This record gives sequence, C-alpha cells and structure tokens, in this order.
Amino acid sequence: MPQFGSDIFLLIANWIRGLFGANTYAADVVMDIVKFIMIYVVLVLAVMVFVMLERKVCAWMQLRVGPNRLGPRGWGQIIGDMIKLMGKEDFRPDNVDKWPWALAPMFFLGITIMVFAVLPFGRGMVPVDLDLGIFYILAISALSVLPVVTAGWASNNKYSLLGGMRSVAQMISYEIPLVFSLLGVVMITQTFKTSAIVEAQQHVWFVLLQPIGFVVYVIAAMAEINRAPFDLIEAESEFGCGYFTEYSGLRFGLFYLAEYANLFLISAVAATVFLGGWQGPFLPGWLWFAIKVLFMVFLIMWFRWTFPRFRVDQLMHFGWKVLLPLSLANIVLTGVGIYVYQLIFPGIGG
Amino acid sequence: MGDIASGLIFLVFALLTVFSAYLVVSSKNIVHSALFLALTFVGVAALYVLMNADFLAAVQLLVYGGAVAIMIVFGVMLTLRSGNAQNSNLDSRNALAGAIVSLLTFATLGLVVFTTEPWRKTVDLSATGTTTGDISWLMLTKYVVPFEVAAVLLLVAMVGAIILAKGVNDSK
Amino acid sequence: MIRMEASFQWAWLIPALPLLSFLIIGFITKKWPKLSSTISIAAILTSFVLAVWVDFGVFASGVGAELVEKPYQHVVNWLTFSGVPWGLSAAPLNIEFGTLIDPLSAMMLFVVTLVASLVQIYSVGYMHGDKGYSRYFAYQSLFAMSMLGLVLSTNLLQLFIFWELVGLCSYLLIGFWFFKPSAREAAKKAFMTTRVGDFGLLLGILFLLNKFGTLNFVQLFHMMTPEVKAMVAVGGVSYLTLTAFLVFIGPIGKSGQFPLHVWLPDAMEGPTPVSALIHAATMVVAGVYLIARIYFLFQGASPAALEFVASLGGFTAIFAASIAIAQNDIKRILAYSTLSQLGYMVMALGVGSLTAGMFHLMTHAFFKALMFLGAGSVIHALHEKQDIWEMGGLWKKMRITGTTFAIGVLAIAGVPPLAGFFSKDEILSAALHNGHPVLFGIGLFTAMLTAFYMTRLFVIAFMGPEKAENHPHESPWVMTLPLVILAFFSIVGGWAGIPEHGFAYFVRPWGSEFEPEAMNWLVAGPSIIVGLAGIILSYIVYYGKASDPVEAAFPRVYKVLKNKYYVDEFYLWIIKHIVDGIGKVLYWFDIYIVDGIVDGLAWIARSLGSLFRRAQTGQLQVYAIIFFVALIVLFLAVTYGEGQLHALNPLALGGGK
Amino acid sequence: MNFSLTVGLPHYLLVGAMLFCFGLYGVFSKKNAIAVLMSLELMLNAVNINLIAFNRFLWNNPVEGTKHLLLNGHVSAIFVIVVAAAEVAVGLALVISIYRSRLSANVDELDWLKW
Repeated sequence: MPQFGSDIFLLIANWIRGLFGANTYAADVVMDIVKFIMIYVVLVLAVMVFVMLERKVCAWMQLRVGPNRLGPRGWGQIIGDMIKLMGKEDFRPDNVDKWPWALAPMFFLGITIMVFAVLPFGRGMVPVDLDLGIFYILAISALSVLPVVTAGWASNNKYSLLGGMRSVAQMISYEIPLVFSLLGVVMITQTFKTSAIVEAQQHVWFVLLQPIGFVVYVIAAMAEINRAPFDLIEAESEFGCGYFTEYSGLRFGLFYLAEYANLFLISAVAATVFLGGWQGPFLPGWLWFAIKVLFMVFLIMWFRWTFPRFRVDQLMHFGWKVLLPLSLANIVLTGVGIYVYQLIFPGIGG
Repeated sequence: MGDIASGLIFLVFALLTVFSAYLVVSSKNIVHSALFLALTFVGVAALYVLMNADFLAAVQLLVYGGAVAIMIVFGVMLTLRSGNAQNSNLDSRNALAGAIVSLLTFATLGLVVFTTEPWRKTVDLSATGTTTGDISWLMLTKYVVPFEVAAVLLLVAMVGAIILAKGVNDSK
Repeated sequence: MIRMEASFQWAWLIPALPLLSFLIIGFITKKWPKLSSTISIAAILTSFVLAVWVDFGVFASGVGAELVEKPYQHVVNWLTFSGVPWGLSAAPLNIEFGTLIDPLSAMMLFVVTLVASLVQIYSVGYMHGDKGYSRYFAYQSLFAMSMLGLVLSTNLLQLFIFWELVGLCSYLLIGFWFFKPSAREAAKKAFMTTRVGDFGLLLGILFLLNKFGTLNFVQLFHMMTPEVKAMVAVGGVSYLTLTAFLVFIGPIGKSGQFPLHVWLPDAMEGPTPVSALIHAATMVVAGVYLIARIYFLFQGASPAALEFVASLGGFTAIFAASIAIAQNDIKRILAYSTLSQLGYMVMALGVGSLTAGMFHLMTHAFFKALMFLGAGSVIHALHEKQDIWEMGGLWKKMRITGTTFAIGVLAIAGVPPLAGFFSKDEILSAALHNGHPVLFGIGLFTAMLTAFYMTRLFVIAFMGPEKAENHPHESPWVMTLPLVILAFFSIVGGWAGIPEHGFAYFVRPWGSEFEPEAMNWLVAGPSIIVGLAGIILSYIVYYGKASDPVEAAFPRVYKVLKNKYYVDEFYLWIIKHIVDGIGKVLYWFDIYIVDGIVDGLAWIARSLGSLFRRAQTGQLQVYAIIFFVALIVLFLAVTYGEGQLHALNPLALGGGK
Repeated sequence: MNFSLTVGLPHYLLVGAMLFCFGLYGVFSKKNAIAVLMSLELMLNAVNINLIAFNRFLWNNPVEGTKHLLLNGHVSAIFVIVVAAAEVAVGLALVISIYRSRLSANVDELDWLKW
C-alpha cells in the first residue's frame, strides 16, 4: 500500500547517521539527542494545538465563539498566552516546602516526557523500541502521582493538600483498571512492545476485539490525568485549583503543559493499543497516528464538557466496584477467547 | 569507551541510590524522607536496568514507585500532625548505637564481599534481551506454587489492611 | 510329700481370698450389708480351711521337721535391680513376692484364720444394724489379707508392706466410728505411735539390704556366718547388733512394748471384735512374730541385744500388769493385760526360747480373744457400758458368756490344765533354764498380778451385786458360738506342748536342734501357786464390794496406777515443752534462716529480674540493635573464628573464604 | 584489587550493602513508625539488588534443555516485592490504626509490653 511521505523522517534519520560514517557509537548518541529534542518539539507543538483546540471545542459545544481576536480566527491566542505565562512573576509563597515545591512540576513533566520515548509515532518511528513498551508506559506513568502529591503537600495549603490526597486515592484506584485494561491486548499479542502491537493490528484494530478494554482504558485514563469528569483533584469550584493553587508563572505553565502532555499521552496510547497506531491506508503512518490522536483528544474533550463532575465517594465506588471487576472480567474473557481461538486454529500464537 | 560509559552510568545511579537512601534516613522531615525513598526506588530500578533486569525494573517502578512510595507518603500525611513537619523524622535515643551497629554490619558485609573470591566477577556475560518471558516461564512452571501463595498472601494482606485501617464495626 | 506340696503351693490363696472379698465388698456389694458379711465370712472360712489343709501338711506328717531346716518357698519375682551386685549376696537385688511355709508360719496361719473367722462370725451379731456394716467387713477382710500376707512373707520388704497394711487396717478399724472424737484421736495416736517403731524397722531393713543385698529370710539366715557376725558397725557394736536393735524398734511399736505402748489401751475405742482380733490376737503379735521370723539375727547379734529384748519384755509385762489392777474399764483392763502378755512373749524370745514365745502367742490368742469377745458380749448386753463397777450379777443372766469368760480367766491365770498354764510355764522355765533368775522372778510376780486383776475383773463384773438399771441378756448364738469354740481352744490349746513331737518339736529356730524337755515341776509348782494365790487374794479383796477397796487402802499407789504411771502425761509434757520448744527453735530457724535463704534467693532473683527487666524496654529498635550485634558477632566467630568454629566455615560461606 | 571501571558483582553488592545498612540505621534509630517502615523498604531493596546481581553475575546461563535463562534471582526478587507490598499495606494500616488510638506514630512510645 503506497503511503506518501511515510518514511520521510526515517530518511532524515539515516542521513544524520550517515554523517558519522563508521562511528556508530557517536551516531547513536547524536540520534538519541535528536530524538529527545524532537519529542520536546512535538510535545510543545501538540500541547499548543490542544490548548487552543480545547477552547475552541468548549466554545463550540457551548455555542460560543471562543478566542477570536489574535491571529486568524483567534489561533494566535496560543502565542499570546505563552508569552503571558512566561512573563508572569514566579511567585513563591512563604511557607512552602522549597525544594519539593520547586521540583514537583518539573518531575511531573519529566515523567510524562519519559513515557513518550516508547510511542510509535509512525512506521519505524519509535524513539526507543523497548521490549517492555506498554509495561514501561504504565510503570513510568505510575510515578506521576508522586509529583502531584508532592506539589499538593509542599504548597502548605489546605486546598492543595486536599487535592494531593485526592490525587493519591484517585490515581491509585484507577491505575489498577488501567493496567488490567491493557493486559487484554498484551495477552493477544503476547508482547509488550508497542511497535509489535501496532503491527499486530494490520487487519483488525483491537478496539473491535477488546471493546470492554477500550472503554475501561479511556475512563481510567481520564481519571489518571485528572480530567473532567474526574477532575476532583483540581476542582476549582471546590478548592481553588487543587494541588497547583500556589503555583504561578512558568511553574504553573509546566503543570499546564504536563497536563496536556498527559492528554496527548493517553490519546497516543489509546491510538497505539486500540486504534491501530499508524496503520491506515493512503496517508503516511505518522499522519494516521496524528489523526487518531486528535480523534481521541477530541473525544476526551467532548466528555469533559459533557459530563458533570463525580463526587469523591462515587469516584471510588465507580473505580473499585465497576471498573475493576469489569477489567478483570475482560481479562478472563480474553483468556477464554484466546483458548477457544487456539482450539479452532491450532498452531497460531502460543 | 563502552566500559567507561557504563561504569559512569553505574556510578551515577549508584550514587543517586545510595545518596538518596542516606537522605531517607537522615532527613528531618519525614515527607522529604518519603520522597527520597521514591528516588531511591527509581535509582534501584535504574540499577536493575543496568543488570539487564528490565522487567524487574519496571515492576520496581510500578510497585515501589507507583504504589509503595505513594502509600507511604499517604500514610505520612495521615499521621502527621500539623505544624511539626520540619521535625517529624527525629532520631530516637538509639541513634548512636544504631549508627555504630549499622557501620559494623556494613564493615562485615564489605569484608565478606571483598574476601569472597568467587564473587569477584566483573565479567559482563552480555546476555541481553528481555527477561519477561523467562520469568514468566519460571513462574508458571517451577515456581507456580509460590506464585499462587504470593497471590493468596496479597489477598490476605489486602483484607487485613482494610480491616485494620477501617476498624471493625462493633455495632453490626 | 507331693500331696503336701500341692497344698503348699495353694497357700497364696489364703491371703488372696480375703483380698478378693475386700474388693468385692468395697466395689460391688457395699449397698447390701448381709451379702457383704456373707462374702467376707465365706472368704475367711475358706482361708481357714486352706490353712488347716496346709497345717495338716506341715504337722501331721514328717515334713514339719524338714521344713524347719529348709522352709518351703513359693515366690514370684517382683522387682529386679540388675547391674551392680548388692552387698554380700554378690547378685543383682531381687525383690520377690511369695509364700514361706514352715511350722512357725503354719501355726500363725491357723491362729489368725481361726480367730479372724470366729471374730467375723461374732461380728455379725455384734455389729448388727451398724451403719458401716459393709465397710466393717471390708476392713476386716483387708485386715485378714494383710495379716495373712505378713505371716506368709518370704522377705522383709514384703513383710514390711503387709506390716504397714495391718497398721492401716488398725487405724481404719480403731477409727471405725469416726464420728466419735475419741475414736478419731485414738486412731491417730495408734497410727503415729506405730510410725515411730516402723521407722526403726525400715532403717533396720535398709541396713540389712545394704550389707547383705537380699531381704529373703532364708537367704539371710544362710548368710549368718561367723565372719558376718564379727562385722563391726560403730565402735564396739557389731553390725548385726545394731541392725537387730533397729529392727526391734518395729515390734516395740507394733507389739506395744514399754515406751510405745500408749496407743494400745486407747485403741479400745474401736469395735470390741476389732480389739479381740487386731489388738489382742493377731496384729499386736506381729512384732513378736517378726522377732521370731528373724530370730537368727538376734542369735547372731551380741547377747546384749537379746538381753535388752528380754528386759524390755519383762518390764513391760510387770508394768502393764500393775496398771491393769487399777483400771475400771473392762476393755482397758484387757488391753493392759494384752500388753503384759506381749511383754511376756517378748521376754520369752529374749531369754532365748522362741518356742515358748510362740507357744504363749498361740494360747494367748485363744484366751485373750475369748475374753475380749466375752467382754464384747457383756458390753453388747449392757448397751455400751464398759465400767466394771457398773456391772455385776452377770453370771446369772449370761451363763455362756460367764462360763467361757471364767475359762479365759483361769487360762490366763495359769491354772492347769488350761492353755495359759503350759505356755507360761514354758516361758518361766526357759527364763530360769537360760540363766535369767531375775526375769523368772518378774515373770512369776507378773503371773500373780495377772491372776489377781483378771479375777478382780471377773469377780466385780460377773459376781458383784446386781444393778437394777441393767437388763442384761444372753447374746445371740452367732456371738456365743465363737466364745464356746475359743473356750475349747483355751482349754486344749496348751496340750499341743505335751507330746514328744509337740509344739516345741516343730516351732523352733531354724537350724537348731530339738531338745526335748520334760515338765519342770520346780517351775510349774510356784507358777500354779502364785496363780491360785492371785485368784484367791483377788476374790477375797473384791467379792461383794461395790467400790475398789485397794483405792481406799493405798490411795497414792492406786492413783499412780490409775493414771498409768503418768506416761501419757509425761509424753504430753515432752511434746508440750520439749518438742514444742524445739519446734519453736526450729520454727525460728525456719523463718529466719531457711526462709531467709530461700527469700534471699528469691530476693536475688527478683533484684536481678528488676535489674534485667530494664533490658526489656519494649522498644523494638533496641531489640533489633541487640539482635544485629549478636548476629555480627556470631557471624564473625563462625567465619573467622579458630578451633571448633573453624569447622563451620563451609556452612557459613558455602565454602568460600 | 586492580582499579578498573568495569562494573562487577562486588560493586553491586557494595551498593546493596550500603542501602541495607542505611536501612538498618533507619530501623534502629527512627522515632516515627513510618520512617521505620521506609527503612525496611530500603533493606528489602538492598536484598533485591543482591539477588539480581547474583543472578546476573553468577547464574546468568540458560536452563538445561531450554532456551530460557535461569532467573531464579529475579523470581525471588519478585516475591520479595510482593511481600514488601503486603508488608507496607499491613504495616501502614497498623500504624494508622495505632495513630488513631494513640495520636502518635512514635516507636518510642509503643512500649506497652515493657516490663
């Protein structure tokens, strides 16, 4: 299937490698740096787009116009906001716990960026194609609770602390169904490798084989990134802004960035694991990937502006008594399905 | 070249691990201790990676970094009384004795490490690749009974923890 | 010969049957009194028949003399202490149970089973309607078993076990009416007092065991070599003498010899048949029997031992007889009479005549049991009245009892041809013959005293003025029949000594030659004279008197006699002042020294505890530190230590170092 | 020992030993019960490092007859992690329940069983 411009990034990569000739070690080091920079660039660009998109989608859903002054149709707003954020004073309240307070946003963003290393952005476009891919994603993103709690605690503010505490409860509760929802796919493909999972979806997307897993994943992932309707951690109407109440300026920007990066992340994982990743006809793989990610982002935004916020007890109830059994059932079903499949088509898999 | 790089990387992570472990026990603020503990876990995970134990590294991050550290932070926050966070992790009067005994233990362990000839291996066996499959193979063949026992243990621990933390409702 | 052997090997049944009876009554038929007494009497009668069968084998053939040289033993092994040989026997110590049959034990079997049977039959009438009827017969059976077992014992340990068992039965039967405080006290007194003697006996047994390594009578007898006799224990005292003294302490207690005699009069608190059987005819003579059984020991000991035995016996005889003169309680008179006669027997043994002692034992058993049962009959008729001054005129109302009682009195007074004459005569002649003129004199005087107080008893109780408030009547036949039988034996019992191959031919010390001895009229004459003199004197003094004329004539002497020479008071004084004083000293010692040591130890332990409990801080961390210190030390010791620990290196390090 | 940048078993063991001894010190000397728990976790991690290091440097070869590597050390480490997780859950629950009744998580004060 001809795909226009599919391998354009690979060609660039090979050209860079060619510059170093036989010194593959140096080439590897340089390539790693390039990959790192690229991830940043893509991330920042994507977040800028998402922020604008959110405002637009929100406005559209609420029958408003949204930002419309700066630039064409208001898209220049992104640049303006950035400049405003960077220009603001980095104000540190008196009684915060200095170092944790200062480092929390950085770690938060850093952890998110680490996860991007294993995402397949296109055919052959996996920064680091780990064997443990999916597991790595889960393991690293599990760490992201910590900076949130740290930020909440270090701010020395009741609201922040409450936000931090809620984040622990919520994230830990929803991490379990999140992990289990992805296990179904891993059972089918028998690998954690993201590229291999994408390859396995050449003919059929796993969203069709794992509908329950997909639903559970989306819900749990939304809870993981604290988006509405699971935004209890930063519920503005309840306690200011939750764990980042005390942050301002660029540090607030980092949280903001990380939040949208997380949105990107879960959409990308959903696209990779359930929606066939870069697989698709006619268009280049990376474009397919971008489309699918955008679709997921839109979907999640849609949810945000559609559903009301959960109450805390409802949240826990839903996580432990609905999602967890559902994900477990999904695993059992998948196991049975694989067994039956192997009975019908012996020799495949295993 | 590669040796030096891997040696340096080891050095970095070993220092990170050990230093943050030191900070865990020396920090006066228990929340800092908990955070450094998380850092230690991450450092240990990195050491696992250096030892080609990728699966274990991920498990380490997931369980220790994602669950144990968070639980501990949570526990700290639940049991911390307001206003004394700066002095929440004081040494007891056993500190000196504890330090001496720990040093002695370390000296003993070091003695054993350096005087045990078969252990002085620096050869990199360069076995690479994933360990996940092999671990699962072992788990489901040789160690299937301990595996199940571990599962039961976790269940029991979970039930026990819930009962302990919630308390038994006497009115029932 | 074979026939006799057959009877001998069934001798174990003689004690076994009463035991069986005891168990049956105790566990099964306790609720049915008549059945209990029937079983008990049947058992003892069967034993009696068996005993007669055995006796027939022993006496009515030529076997008897052989048995003196070589007693028949039928034993089963009980305990074997293998390993180190004990004492002189140079063989592992064997403790066995068994039956020993020689003329001595055969004679005893006959006496015991006969008297026990008669007493039990008598008891059917005497104990009629008593609440503890079944219990009484159970005890009787147990006693019969114990006594017969004692008689048949082959060794000292077995004898000692039965010795204690008869003591137990005595205790149980004295305290049979335990609701009476006096009975309880008397039972305790008897038990305690005999304990003193038993302690000496036990010591003696241990001395024998230690030196000889065996307790079997026959084996002990064969070890009595001159070398053994020459063995010296302490100072100039030979080992055998010491042992003999210790063993003799047992009979002193059991047979009521002088210092330990105090329990026997008090033992009269028990039912009268019990007094007849246990405290007159059988148990109290166990001590005499024991001396006879181990007579070789006394023969081997220095003459002083026998001298001592004889003196003590003679003293007890005259001492108890003198007390008996002043007593008013019919049973107490008989009890002191028993003491006196026991002294007689011991004296006989002491002067060297086993035959005389045992002969008197037998005859005494007959006539003393007769008199006790007669006294019981009287008491029964007068509804528990025991003071002879309240009796009187019974002769007319109770012909059988009176007649048989009179026979008993005459027998004990030594009037020929009744039993007492022959045996007492034998003792007196043995005393004279073996060179103890003083004892002979004492014996003679005692004989007169005996005749005197027995006649006094008879004259006052049976021939005195009739009391209006008494309505005596003759006892039922179950009570009079034993009286008659015993009266018969009281008359003819002494004739066993007359024939050439009579009592003396059979019952003599092991290994001694039989020396036929004709009736010594030089001895017998004075004996008869003093006996008759005592009777006549007593009759003159007491006939028709309503109160004691002796009391009026010699008030001081009478008072002393009445109060039994104040022995009990003396004991009480000793106990109150000396023992109590020692007790106080020991109490002080116990409180301040012994307890002080114990408390001091406790205090040390407590102080250490309160010191070391500081280590129990309750703090986990301190424990952990200590634990790790220990771990490090242990590890270093095991790994780098020298010597013994070195061997553990491979374990500690898997071979690496 | 010749100086070399080559990383070997002793290095990992030393890191493990240090971690262990820091944990030990924490267990010995921390007042706060949760700090003690944390120190325990350090010690468990040290053990895990040793397990994996031994596996890596001493037994890193395939199981006979299969292509699988012998990963007993890894499996043991996983079980250690399982136990550690259970321990933390129960331990924290205990601490919280004690804190609730005593308003203190101070180990020094948890000496009700002393003499």
